[in-house]
Amino acid sequence: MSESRKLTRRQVLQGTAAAGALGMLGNVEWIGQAWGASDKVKMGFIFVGPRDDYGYNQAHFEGKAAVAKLDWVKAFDEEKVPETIEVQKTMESMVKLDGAQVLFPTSFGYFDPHIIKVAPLFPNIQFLHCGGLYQEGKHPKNVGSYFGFIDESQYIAGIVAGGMSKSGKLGFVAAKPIPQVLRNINNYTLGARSIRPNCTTNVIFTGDWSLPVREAEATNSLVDQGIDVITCHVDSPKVVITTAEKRGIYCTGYHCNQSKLAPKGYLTGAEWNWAKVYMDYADMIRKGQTVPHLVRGGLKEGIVKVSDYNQVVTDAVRKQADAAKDKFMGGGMVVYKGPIKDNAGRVVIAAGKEHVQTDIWLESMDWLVEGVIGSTKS
Amino acid sequence: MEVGWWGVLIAVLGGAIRIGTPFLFVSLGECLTEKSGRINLGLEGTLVMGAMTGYAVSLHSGSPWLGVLCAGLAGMVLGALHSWICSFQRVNDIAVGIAMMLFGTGLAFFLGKPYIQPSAPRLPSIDLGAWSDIPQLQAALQINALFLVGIVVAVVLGWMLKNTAWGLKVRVVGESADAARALGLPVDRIRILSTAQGGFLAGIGGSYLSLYYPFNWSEGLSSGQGLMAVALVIFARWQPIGCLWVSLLWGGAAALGPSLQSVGVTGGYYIFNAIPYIMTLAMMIITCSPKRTLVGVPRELTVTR
Amino acid sequence: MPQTLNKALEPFLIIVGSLTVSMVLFGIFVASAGADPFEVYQTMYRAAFGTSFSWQNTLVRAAPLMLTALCTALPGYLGLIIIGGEGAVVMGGLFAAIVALTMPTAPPIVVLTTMALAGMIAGGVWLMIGGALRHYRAVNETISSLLLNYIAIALLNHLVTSTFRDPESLNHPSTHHIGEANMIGVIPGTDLHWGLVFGIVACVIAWFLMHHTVFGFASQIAGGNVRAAQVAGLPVGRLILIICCAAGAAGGLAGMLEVAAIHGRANDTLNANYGYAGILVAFVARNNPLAIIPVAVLLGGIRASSGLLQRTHELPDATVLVMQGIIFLVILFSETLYGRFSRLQKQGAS
Amino acid sequence: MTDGAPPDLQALGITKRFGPLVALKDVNFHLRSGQFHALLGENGAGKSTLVKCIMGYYHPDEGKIVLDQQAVTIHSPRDAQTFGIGMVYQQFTLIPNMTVLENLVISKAKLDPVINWQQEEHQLTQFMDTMPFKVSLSTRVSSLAAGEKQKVEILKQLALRNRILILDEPTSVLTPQEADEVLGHLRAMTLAKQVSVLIITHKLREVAAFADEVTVLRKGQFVGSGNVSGLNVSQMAEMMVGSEVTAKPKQRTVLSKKVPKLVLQDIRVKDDIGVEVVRGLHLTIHEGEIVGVAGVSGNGQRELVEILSGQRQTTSGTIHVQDQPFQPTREQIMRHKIFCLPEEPLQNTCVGRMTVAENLAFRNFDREPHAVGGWLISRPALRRSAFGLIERYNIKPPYPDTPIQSLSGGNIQRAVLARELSAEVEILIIANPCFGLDFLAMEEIRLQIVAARNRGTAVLLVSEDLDEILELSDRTVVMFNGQLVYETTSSGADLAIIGRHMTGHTT
Repeated sequence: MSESRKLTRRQVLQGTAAAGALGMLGNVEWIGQAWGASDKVKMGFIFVGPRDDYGYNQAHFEGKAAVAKLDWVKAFDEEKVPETIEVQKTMESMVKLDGAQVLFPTSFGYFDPHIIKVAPLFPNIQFLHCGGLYQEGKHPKNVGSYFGFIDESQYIAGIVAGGMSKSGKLGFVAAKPIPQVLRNINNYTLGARSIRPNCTTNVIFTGDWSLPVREAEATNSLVDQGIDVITCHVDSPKVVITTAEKRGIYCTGYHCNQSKLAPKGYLTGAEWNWAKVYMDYADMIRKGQTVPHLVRGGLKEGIVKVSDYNQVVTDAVRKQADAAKDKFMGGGMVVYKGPIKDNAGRVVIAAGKEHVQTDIWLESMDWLVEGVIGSTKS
Repeated sequence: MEVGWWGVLIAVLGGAIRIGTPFLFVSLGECLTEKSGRINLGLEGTLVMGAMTGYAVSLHSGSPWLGVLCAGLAGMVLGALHSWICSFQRVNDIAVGIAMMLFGTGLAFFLGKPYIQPSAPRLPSIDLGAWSDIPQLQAALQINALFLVGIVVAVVLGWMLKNTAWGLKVRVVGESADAARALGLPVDRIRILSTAQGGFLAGIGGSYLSLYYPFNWSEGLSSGQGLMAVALVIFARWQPIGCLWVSLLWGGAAALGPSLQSVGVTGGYYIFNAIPYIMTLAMMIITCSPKRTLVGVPRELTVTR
Repeated sequence: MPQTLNKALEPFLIIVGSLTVSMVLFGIFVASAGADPFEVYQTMYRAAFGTSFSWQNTLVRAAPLMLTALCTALPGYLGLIIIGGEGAVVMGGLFAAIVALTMPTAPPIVVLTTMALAGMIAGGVWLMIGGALRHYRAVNETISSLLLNYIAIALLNHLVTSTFRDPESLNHPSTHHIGEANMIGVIPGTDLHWGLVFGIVACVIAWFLMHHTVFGFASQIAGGNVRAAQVAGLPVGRLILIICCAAGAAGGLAGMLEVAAIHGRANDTLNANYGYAGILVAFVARNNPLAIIPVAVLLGGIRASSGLLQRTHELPDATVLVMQGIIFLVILFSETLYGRFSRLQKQGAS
Repeated sequence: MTDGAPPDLQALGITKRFGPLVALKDVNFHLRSGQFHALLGENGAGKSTLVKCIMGYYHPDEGKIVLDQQAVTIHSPRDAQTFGIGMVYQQFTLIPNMTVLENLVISKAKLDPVINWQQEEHQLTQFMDTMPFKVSLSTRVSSLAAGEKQKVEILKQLALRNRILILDEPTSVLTPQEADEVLGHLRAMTLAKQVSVLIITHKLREVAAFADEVTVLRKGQFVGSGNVSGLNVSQMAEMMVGSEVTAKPKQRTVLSKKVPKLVLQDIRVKDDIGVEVVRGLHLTIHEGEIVGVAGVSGNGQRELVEILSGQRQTTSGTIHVQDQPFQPTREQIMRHKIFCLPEEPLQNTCVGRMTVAENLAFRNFDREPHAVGGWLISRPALRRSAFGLIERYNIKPPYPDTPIQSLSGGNIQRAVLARELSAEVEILIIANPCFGLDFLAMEEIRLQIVAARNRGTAVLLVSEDLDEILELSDRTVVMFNGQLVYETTSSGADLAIIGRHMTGHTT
């Protein structure tokens, strides 16, 4: 977390208002009884989909559930809030009607323009958005961002997938060709190719975050094309995982641990650990500490995890995966280290050049690494 | 085994069956309903309710087939409710359909919350492709018994409409409520029964989604299959066998997008994925004409209420 | 005199009665789900109308519904059941954003006017397709407008991820931003954007058009009986096209407002189901544009209350869907009651 | 079919009220076994109500139905069938999209759960052999001619082994020859004591030719009955309408010039299922002339009216009005003053849920004073105009603000007539203007039509009532199979020749 901590410290020095934000929480008039009387911090969580989708929203909901167990926290949530003016009203409503002091709008699309618009109206409320979009000076002071480098877990999953694949062909069912997704696809491929250089990843974009039938169809099409390990980046991986299991191929999970859905084929998976992030925030708030504007981290910080390996994963593959994991944990791993070509043959990272995990350049990724079959064009 | 472009064909074939089956059930249900002179636009809600019920029952009882049955029964209740409300004077069946869609999905989402996470037993599949040594083809021909049931229902429904007392009565009611009344047929009761049976089939279609393919209960499970039923029935000319072909066609068209991407045709996937809708609209434009009424349309449907 | 009183009183009694019955049914439903219906209603009231914020929350949700309800209500005058509001919103928003981007230097008022026009034309043309297919090819307008929704959404997604994509819109493919200067502000003294005013004005104009002009009169004839309209020599096809266009224009305006007042860009959030909710509003309002206004506010209130219901009673989001379904069903059912009261009265009198 | 004589049917002291309205008051009626009995009366006299009481549609408030000296209660039409009573309705109750066979099978009281089509067909073929007339079982009803359909309706009742047949104006859609054929067969069957027939009609010619006995109703009351042999036609007419009404002679003016006003050339039209039903029709109508189009319904008359009223497009051919090509747009309709009075006005030219005032304004709502400035509708002006027309044309009830659908058929007809004749008319298209009207209203409307003709209006009159055509028109043409096959002046008309052409027998 060295990089992000540095960033944080700098922000703290500059962002005085942000520092003041939580300090003032105790004596904000309109909260009335909230802080002093009941001694509970009120936290509102907003989810874009159903809170139990076995995927993105559930991962956040589990984080919320962990925080809600704290006796000095009152956590409440609202599900299926679309990324329209409705989320603005939900945020306002949580503040005005429920007296929320901290808001966690968890969907990426909530940030611009919604949080940006609402946050200035409530300078005493802390808005913490999942997505890592905060930019110093540009965005309201009472906004914070957090995100995890789940692509690190995907890299490990890619190693396992590449090692366990017979055909050397991997599949990836993705929602949209956006940087977050592309980064996962690339890391997965790079992970696989790190131990098996001729591995390929065949990718299908379904076009939206939750389209069960099309996800199943995409999985089947990929299996027909001979892939034998599959993963995905959609809101709810359940369909992809169960379809893969039915077709008798391996899969690696995403968002949550789906090993129960595919006891035979679930090799491993990239999981979030939002509980850790939310607990940390809660702790900071309780202690009256300043909440950093940006919290990011990967395996090392415990924000993301890798599911336990399936017993079918061979020792050799485990060893290779664990080696990479150790390297991440030690902070010495750089995935995007030149030379790296994209799948059109263009050199995107020259030899000798390195882009560390927190490099902002990676967040505008619009290319697929060599070995990926697919295109970012729609 | 390398299949390359053949994979597209296989995927379209497999997809026709996999994706087409729920369409087959809802369109058969809608076909029966419309034959009796009603349009039920609420099959979307029925389908979702069936999916939820099927999944829940399968989970609790351990028997997916019991789930299918209960899904059908749930659909039947919704169908009967729709038709009962419509049997009152001046109540518009299309509007009630939209209300039922809202009510059915709302109820399914409400009651279905506890079933999103658990894994219910899945409906078994039948290997029809064992003769082939191409694994992709084997997989494409690995089908669920419900598809076969659907074919049987299509054939039987077609036969029933032509050769049974019940079928004739349904057709009479759909052709002319006045004539039916003159014959002493209980028009409303026949319509309620037909719509309920249609709901039963649609409920089964829903259970196929949740218990077989894509095998999942979630709130995003249906992508308008129930709504499309009405379009498919027009496409099928109100013939149950036509519903079979049309559903397969739709399934195949819906499988085209992902399968093209799998062989590297990556551009325009939003457009490719909209092909079934474009195809249906195009077919309707081609086959309809203002100069004549469609062959096979139950006349009661053309009566404005 | 008693006759006219009856005429005015009947719809009022029926609507109030239907709402009461729906409330009771929904109360039974939530009670069977383990919640106290009285508390639930109290919460809903607080969330929807209890405070000035609640009112704003409600109204902001009601605004687009007024416009999208017109997508169904206006063709309803011609006896067409069009459910393509969603497509009109999407196309309106998309093209409003696109034209705004072609005029980077124009003053905001010009940009906004052009956007509104572009959105209305795009939405209008989109619904007009359904009307034209109905008239010239006898294609069922309900189904064609439904299919057009899916096609519009596909087109939107395709264009915002390809031709018109702002490369900066990294994780949420969108068009470029139309520029902060071009954004529509809020109604002074409130937190509401001007969409509400547009919605109310559009409904009033639509009502005036349909009930007090020659055009509306002609449309009522055509909608009441096409054959009568033909005998009267009315250009039924043209009426269908114009009305569908006007209906689509309302939806397109809703889409334009989403872009100009909220998002600043066109992206997949335009597909926010306002179109489908609008159908409900139109049916409950029995296609009367003036009735749309209170019905949209009521529905906006129900939707606004969803959040607080979830938070206070831990009821799922689908609760309000069930409530909408019940209200809708009961109100449609009540359609059968019209005329019965006056008939009773007449019989009693004589 | 031959098991015993048909039952003897009596209706005694039947009274039926609908709210305040007394539809039948203490009516007696007796249909003896094997009798051909005619029930006469004007519209609204209570004929339909009476048979509906017999059929079990209505339950009489007082009185009873007696079958073979036993009082019975008939609960429903289905129930009536168990007593051997069947009814043939004025509108066909056959399902057009089904075959004759299917239609006959579904009408059976008890259907086998699975229908053995072979057996059914066999049985019905055998049954058909015992009948005096035949219809092909495998034909789709929609492709049958009207006479054939009527035969199927009758066959249907007979196949059900009904021994008492009630027929509601069975010949209204038939040619005189067809009517004679059908009624002749029925007559023969009554003579053979196979069935009893009760026929509702207003065609005295048929009564005189075929019936044994006649019962006359007027205003819901029994007026009298008697053997046909003992009554002449004028006596029956007097019993029907009472003594106070006689048809007023219609004054005709003769115009010296023959100015063609409406010229149709080689008109071709397709119907809803794409079949060409008007095939190359030529017709010219002159100023101050009524041209009557006779023909059995279903020979393209409806479509002919529809193209002139703008409800249907021609596939080829030209229409000229006063030497100019005509399209039925509002602008041209107004310019040429070509107005239209189609049949079934409520379905064809009114909007039922709109008010009387609004319906009366369909021709001129877009003009001053109804449209202020040409675009703003003035409700007060609409009501003012409506009051004028209501008074002049005696429309009842005289409330401009009631929905027009709540008016009676005659008043709707009057309202439409008021609307179409209120302004100057050059060309008037009329179809079955008196269908379902009572005698007085009929006279009134016919007078109006002739008056318009005398003012110089060119009138095209399409009617299924040959008497009406002969009474009103200057020239009669016969339409058969989409073409005009015969033309005659009304004064020289020979009913037999016209009838032959109506059925396509030209030799």
